[in-house]
Amino acid sequence: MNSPRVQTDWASPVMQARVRSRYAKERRFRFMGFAALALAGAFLLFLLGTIFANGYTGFLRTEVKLAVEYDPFTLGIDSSALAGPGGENALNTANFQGVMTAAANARAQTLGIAAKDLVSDGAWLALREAVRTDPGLIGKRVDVWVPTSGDFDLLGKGLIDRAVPEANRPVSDTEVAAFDTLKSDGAVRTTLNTTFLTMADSTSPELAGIWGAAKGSLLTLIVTLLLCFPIGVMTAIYLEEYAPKNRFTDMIEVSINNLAAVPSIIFGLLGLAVFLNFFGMPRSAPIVGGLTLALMTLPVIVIAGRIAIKSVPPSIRDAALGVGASQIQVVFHHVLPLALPGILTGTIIGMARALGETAPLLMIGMRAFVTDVPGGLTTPATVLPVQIFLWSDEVARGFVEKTSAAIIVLLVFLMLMNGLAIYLRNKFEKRW
Amino acid sequence: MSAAALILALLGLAVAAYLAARARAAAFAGRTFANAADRISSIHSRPAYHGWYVALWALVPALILVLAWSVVGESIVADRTIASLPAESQPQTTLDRQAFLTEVRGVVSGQLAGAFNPAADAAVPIYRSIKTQWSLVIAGLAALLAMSGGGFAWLRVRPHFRARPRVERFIMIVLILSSLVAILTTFGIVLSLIYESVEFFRRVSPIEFLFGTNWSPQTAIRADQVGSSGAFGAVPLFWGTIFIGAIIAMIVAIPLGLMSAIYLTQYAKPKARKIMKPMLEVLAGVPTVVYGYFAALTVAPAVREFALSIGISNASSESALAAGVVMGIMIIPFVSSMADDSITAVPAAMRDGSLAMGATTSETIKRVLIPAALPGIVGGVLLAVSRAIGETMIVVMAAGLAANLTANPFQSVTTVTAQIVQLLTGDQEFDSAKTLSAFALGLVLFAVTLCLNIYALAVVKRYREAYE
Amino acid sequence: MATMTASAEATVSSQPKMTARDVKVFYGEKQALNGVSIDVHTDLVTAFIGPSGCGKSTFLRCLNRMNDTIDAARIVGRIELEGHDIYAPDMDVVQLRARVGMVFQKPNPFPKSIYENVAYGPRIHGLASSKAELDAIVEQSLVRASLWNEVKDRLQDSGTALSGGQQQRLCIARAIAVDPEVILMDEPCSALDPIATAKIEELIDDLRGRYAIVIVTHNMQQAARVSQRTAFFHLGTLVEYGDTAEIFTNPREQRTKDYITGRFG
Amino acid sequence: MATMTASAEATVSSQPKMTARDVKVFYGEKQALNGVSIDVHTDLVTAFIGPSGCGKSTFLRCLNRMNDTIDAARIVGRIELEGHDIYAPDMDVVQLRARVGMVFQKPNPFPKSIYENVAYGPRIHGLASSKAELDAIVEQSLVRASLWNEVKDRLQDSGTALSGGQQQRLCIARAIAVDPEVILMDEPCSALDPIATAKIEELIDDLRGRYAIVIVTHNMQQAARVSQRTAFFHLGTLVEYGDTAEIFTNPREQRTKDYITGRFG
Amino acid sequence: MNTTPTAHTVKSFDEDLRQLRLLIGEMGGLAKDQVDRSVAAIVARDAEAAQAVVQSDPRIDRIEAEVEQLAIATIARRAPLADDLREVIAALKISAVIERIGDYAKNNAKRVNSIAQDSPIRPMVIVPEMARIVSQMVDDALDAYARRDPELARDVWKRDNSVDEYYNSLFRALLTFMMENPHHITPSTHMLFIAKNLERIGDHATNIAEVVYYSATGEHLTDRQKADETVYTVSEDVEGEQER
Amino acid sequence: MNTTPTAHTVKSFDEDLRQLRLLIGEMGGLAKDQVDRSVAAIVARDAEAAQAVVQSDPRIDRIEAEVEQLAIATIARRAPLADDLREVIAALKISAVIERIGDYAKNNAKRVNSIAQDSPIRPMVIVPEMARIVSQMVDDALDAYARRDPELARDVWKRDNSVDEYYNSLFRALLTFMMENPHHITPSTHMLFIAKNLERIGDHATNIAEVVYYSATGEHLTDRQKADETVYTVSEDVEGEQER
Repeated sequence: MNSPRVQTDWASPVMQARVRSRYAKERRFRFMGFAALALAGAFLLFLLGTIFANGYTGFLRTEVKLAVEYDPFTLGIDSSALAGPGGENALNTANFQGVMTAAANARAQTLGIAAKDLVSDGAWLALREAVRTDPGLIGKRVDVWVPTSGDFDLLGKGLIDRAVPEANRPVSDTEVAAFDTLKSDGAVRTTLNTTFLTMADSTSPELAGIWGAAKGSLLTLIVTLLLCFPIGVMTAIYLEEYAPKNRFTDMIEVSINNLAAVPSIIFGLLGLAVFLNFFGMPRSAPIVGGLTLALMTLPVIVIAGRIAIKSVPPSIRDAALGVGASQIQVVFHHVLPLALPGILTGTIIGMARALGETAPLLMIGMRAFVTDVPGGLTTPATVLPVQIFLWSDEVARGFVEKTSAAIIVLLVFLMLMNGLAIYLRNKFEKRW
Repeated sequence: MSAAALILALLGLAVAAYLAARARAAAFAGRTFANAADRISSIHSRPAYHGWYVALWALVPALILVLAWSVVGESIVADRTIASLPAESQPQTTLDRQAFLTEVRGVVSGQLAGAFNPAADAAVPIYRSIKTQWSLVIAGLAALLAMSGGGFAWLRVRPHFRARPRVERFIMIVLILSSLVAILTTFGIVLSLIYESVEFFRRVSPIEFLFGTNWSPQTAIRADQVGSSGAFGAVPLFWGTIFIGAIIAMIVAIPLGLMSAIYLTQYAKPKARKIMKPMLEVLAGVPTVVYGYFAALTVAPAVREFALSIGISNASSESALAAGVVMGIMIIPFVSSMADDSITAVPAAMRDGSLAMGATTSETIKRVLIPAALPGIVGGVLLAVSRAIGETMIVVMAAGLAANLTANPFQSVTTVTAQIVQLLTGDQEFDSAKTLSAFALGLVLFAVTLCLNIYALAVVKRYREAYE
Repeated sequence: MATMTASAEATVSSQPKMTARDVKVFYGEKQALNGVSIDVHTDLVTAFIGPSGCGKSTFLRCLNRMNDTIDAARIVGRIELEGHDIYAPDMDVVQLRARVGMVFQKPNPFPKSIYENVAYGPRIHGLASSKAELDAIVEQSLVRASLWNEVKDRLQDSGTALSGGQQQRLCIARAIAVDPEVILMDEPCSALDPIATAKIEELIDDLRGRYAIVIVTHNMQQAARVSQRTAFFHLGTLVEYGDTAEIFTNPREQRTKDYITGRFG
Repeated sequence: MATMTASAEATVSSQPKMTARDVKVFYGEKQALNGVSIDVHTDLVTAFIGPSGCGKSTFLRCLNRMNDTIDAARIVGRIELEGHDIYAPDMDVVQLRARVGMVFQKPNPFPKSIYENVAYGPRIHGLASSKAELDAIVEQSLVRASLWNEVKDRLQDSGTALSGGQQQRLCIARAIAVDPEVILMDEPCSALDPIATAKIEELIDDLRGRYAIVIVTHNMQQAARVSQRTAFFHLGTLVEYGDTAEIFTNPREQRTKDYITGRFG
Repeated sequence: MNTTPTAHTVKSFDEDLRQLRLLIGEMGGLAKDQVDRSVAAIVARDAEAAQAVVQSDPRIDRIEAEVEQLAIATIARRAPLADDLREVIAALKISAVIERIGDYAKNNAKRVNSIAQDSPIRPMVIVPEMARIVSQMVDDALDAYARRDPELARDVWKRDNSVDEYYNSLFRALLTFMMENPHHITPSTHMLFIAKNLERIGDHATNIAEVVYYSATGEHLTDRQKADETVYTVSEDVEGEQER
Repeated sequence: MNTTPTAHTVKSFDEDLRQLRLLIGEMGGLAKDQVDRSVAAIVARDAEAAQAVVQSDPRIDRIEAEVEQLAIATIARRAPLADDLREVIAALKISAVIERIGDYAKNNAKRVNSIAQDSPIRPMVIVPEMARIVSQMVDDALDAYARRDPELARDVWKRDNSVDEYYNSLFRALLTFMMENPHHITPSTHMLFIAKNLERIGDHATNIAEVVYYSATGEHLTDRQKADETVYTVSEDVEGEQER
């Protein structure tokens, strides 16, 4: 053995300096970590802030007060026709557009602008709803609040910069003046945009709604959930509890692990090639979207399920086997109940991912312009994220706020799902 | 009788079979025994298993029959109906035949008041009767199967009969079938991509595709148009993909993600961690389309402004930098959570060991934790790269479509995924090289990510096993 | 040397409860056990000792086929429970494990109530035809496991809320509840402190006579304390098997002697 | 009773290496230690024994401020290393831990080569000015930890590839490499089999005299074997502290006697 | 200190210790009985009774072997510590002492034949009294052991002096007696040995008391006895000086 | 079996055992020395030498206490098993026996005063020879212990008979001598006791041999000795019958 070293002199200046520099490094490193996290947080806040600032106006709309005469002649119906079984049909065939145009023209002329610049193309729908609730309106002349045109809507929300030279902005000086007149008359107001949450897509931003896309998402996710939850859980159970170590099992494992990391667009190509081209399923249908997303979500659920099952300590299995439970009993009496919170958490996260997924659905045509709320699994539909994508491509300035508003809706759903997942995870985290 | 009703009836039958068999088994299980060992050795399975056994025998074969019928039944009925029509009123072409059947079914289901085609109108009663006949036959067969299956099983209910292993074997088969879905999906992907790609490579040489530097997949409007079959050199796409996904995004994501994970796991107090971790999860939960929108709407113009301000005149509004940075931010939580997992997988004992030697926390991290977690972190980064190059929406919305081969981050580049979306949206003709090229691109993308994934997962797995 | 175990000796049933003959175990290519032959008697506690990796746990797990759950394990030789080959095709492994109970190294109660922990075995085997009967089984098992007094007022509490030693006794109660003939214990005290260990040892002593007990331990003192028969394993071989007092005061084999006296080379 | 430790007694340095006076530890509301006073001498191995949760490990971790890593822990009282309060503001925890080394319950070598494991401490503290010097430190530490002969031909192999007992000796070598004055061992053998345990015990005996060694164990026999001083803790209180032979053959306190003779009530 | 300690958690350990104590009790009872019976045979000059004593001795030897085995087994199986360990060691030592007491009794019994053939010898009247004291000492020492009573042990240990005094007076008487008549020499010689044996039995009872005291308290009586040893030595010396 | 066993992994355990053996060796050497010196003093009628022997005895007692403490500490600290345990127990028993040998030597030495005052007695010539044999037995028994040699132990054990024969002849000679002249009675009585003590020392050497044999082999010589015990008893009886 070597001669014993001299005891380290910790108080020597060299050592002291060394320790000081080590502590300085420590502080720097710690700051870097904090800075990274802070940067990520700042970005998130910026992102959410931007979206919200752009989007909250999407839930509002500007309305203008017009004196409308429900002229039975122009409408082509009278109040008696609305009573009885044929009433609905009569209402649908009535010429509310005409009444609206008349009222709008009258007002627009006083302002020196075109009627289409004053009111929205779909403003007549408001009249129809009014008559539906009160058939007695026919033949009367009343003041009605109707949605303004897209440009006036933006003016109403102050989203148009009046300082910009006339040539570079969508509204002319005349229109601005007209709007100001209306405003000083108290004939414009800003209210909650109900159509946004109840209607489907439209070419006019002030009429476009997300309910169609939301229902499309819902239908798609139902298909996805029904398919991938049972299959995913069963696969996870098989792989984790029973699968013997062999080539076949390895193949399944590699498949699943790889599928989880395959770009989502590839699943879109699969859906396109197999479901649409090979099986001839209908384009743009929630069932195809659901199937495609199910294949994409399946590995997520399998992996989450396997992790949850694996985290059940083997000692529990030994214990059950030790008192004479069969392999199946072990799983269904002990492992599965204990793993369920984890599996559910994984499933919710998988579904949240599916809800936010866009690319594969583009491939199978769920970017169709659908103005109707989808009724079933095979009718053409779109989904929220695709709707966002479509609107983001629109040139009309009004769609910017719609896009952001749709994003807010989507994010709210995602937050709810993720929040539920986090809640589940925290509540059931590691009890053994 | 409709399939749904039939299935309901079968389920009812199965429930009855279960209850009956369980009661029968309970009768002999109710005897008293001197001790537990006697009981265990003289009665094999608990009554419920006998019940399940009989119920499954009653249900499953019949159910398979009914399901098979619901798949092929319609076409059988249709064939029969058409065959029984007079020859002259039979539809000739496939298209005719389909229109004909649609009308018939419409009338039968009551959606149509009447058919436009008189022949179809005439076929309606025939269709109805054939369908009823067959449904009855199938219902009868199903009942027979259920009865005989259930009866067979019923006779086997004995104290010593091993019902449990048989029921369990059935469950096992169902489990195995479920796990086949994953393999089928993989095969589906591979086969469909290869099938369409082969079509593509018949038209365009693979060499040109893989090594060509000119990408302009404009298709001919008319088949006889000369010289406008498009150029399919995908190198600019590959470069754009790598430039955005593997370079710019990673420059952003790796340091930020790694340092975030380190701060979270090693420095943050539990309370702070409780707030910060969900924050990263929120970042991870934001859909890519939102990032894309953000990149296009906010970041890209800002980048362009910045580029112009530093004197880069050819800055595009759809720049590689904008897409790359936003993608990097999107990947931060992914890198951070992989790194977090890897670092927490390093046993706490190692950290204690190092601290007990008098190392500072950062020394412990840099010299012990990171080296120990390195395989896991590297695996995580590779997975992140794989994810970045497969990411679609951000690049579709922010990177643009210009297939430039440039290293200037302020210029517009395009990526494989962006091109796939571009090529496959709108009208699709499955015989044009343009459409098919999307599948070739998909194949390349799949192959590359597959290799990355398998390698990364193997690395991560080996790493995990080291600490189990 | 046999004086002190005279009483135990006297009651040895002539018929062993379990017999193992020339049992070999292979894990893939590796041979983990080279032909072990042993008899296990009711009325006696049999201890398996030996260094890590000597095969004692492997052999224990052969006795109730817990090795079945390991794919690569292959077992050769014959193990009989009351004369029946437990590896015969007609032997149902579930029934076997009900008859040959097991207690593990780490206490592993189910994360359920104490009551449910004990009631689980009787439930799956259908040993109780009524709630009252089940209650009786649970009480009796807990009493036998010397746990009743400590838990009788909180049977609905979770089994995992008990202390380590109590958990292990709960696991023993759970094993007892299906009224097994043999109880295998795999280092049941290695995760416990001396106090809990002493209580388990005392319990093992109480249970002797009712069940054939086999205990694996790497604590030689423990084997000396609780067992009447000791088997010393080394490198997969059964080196010596005999009366515990004899093994610990006057072993016949040099390897046994070196091991128990702490001469590990 | 002191005959057999006479040689150890004779060499006790008059000045204790570490002294603890009335040390109390609180975890949040809970008081884990009620006023412990103890001296630790170089040349002596001091063992802490007692049932689970008696505070022995908690106290050990006070001696090198490893409890600092637990946020909720609060320490009252005075602990001195060579007369300096280790909880004083001017005491640098990095240096303290270099002077008071620690070995843990589970062997925890870094996943690096054997060489790097041992070189880690000298590197971070800058104890070697050249590669040759570092090599010398590594060799010397491994020699002292009785591991050199087993690993000298494979210093570049991973430390985690060693057996459990070797890993633990590697951890001891790692602790030795910074030439500490005190080595704390927290149940260093509880994860090891009897053979590895015996080797560690032999090593502890070898190291005695060069380092003040404090060992926590819940194996009473082990305390009896390796230590010259034994402290018995119970419910956070130091019940008895004295000569090991005396404690184990003729304890003064009834609680000590009851515990070591296995009367746990 | 002489209260029964609380039970061990592992009750079979208590069982082992109880067994050990029972064996010692049985052995001590036998030995005391041997002493009593041998003295009775000497007094009654009853060769048959003496023969019975000789034949009983192997039982004591057997029990001693049993105690030793049980003690070793107990150490091996229980690894006893503190007073448990002292108790086991005490049992081991006491059994050896008792065996020796039995030997002395046997040796005395063997001498009955030789004594019986001659006429009774006068100084013998002291023997029963001496025997009574010695026997009582043995009894009390065993009692002290059974009850873990250090005070009784100390008491026994103090009584040794009186035995020595008896022995000295007997020794003097016998020497005188022998000188009176050469025919007295053979029986008197045996009587001398008998007296010496009784004295030794008393010593051994004292030994037991010392062991009991140590086992119960962890402290030695010996230390103080060494201070007292002069007494003992004087007593021996008295015997020697008597001759001068 | 008499090879040195391999070392313990924990070397301080070996150290403890070695220490124990050293103490026994030292104690045995002292005792043998005491025996030799006491006999020499008797032969030389040297009261001062005798006094020196008496004064050395406490050293043996001290070592015995040391052995006991070390044995107890070793059991407490090492929890020895198998032959280690037997060895510690053997040390404990042997030390008690050696202490007794020392006592006998001391007792003999004390008698030198009484003998020296009278004229030399004839039968004493046998004593040195007997002492030589006995001393050799003690020596060999300790040797057997030190070398863990069961064969040597068995050899010692067999030699006991010859000591008995010497004793018997001395006994007869002394009786005759006493009858010759009443003045011979006192020194002869002491001589008788000396002879008896030497005989007892021989017995004790035999005891040591038995213990060594058991410690080394785990088997008892006693069993066979019990068959042989008649020899022993006969020898005692011879002594008695001689008188008849």
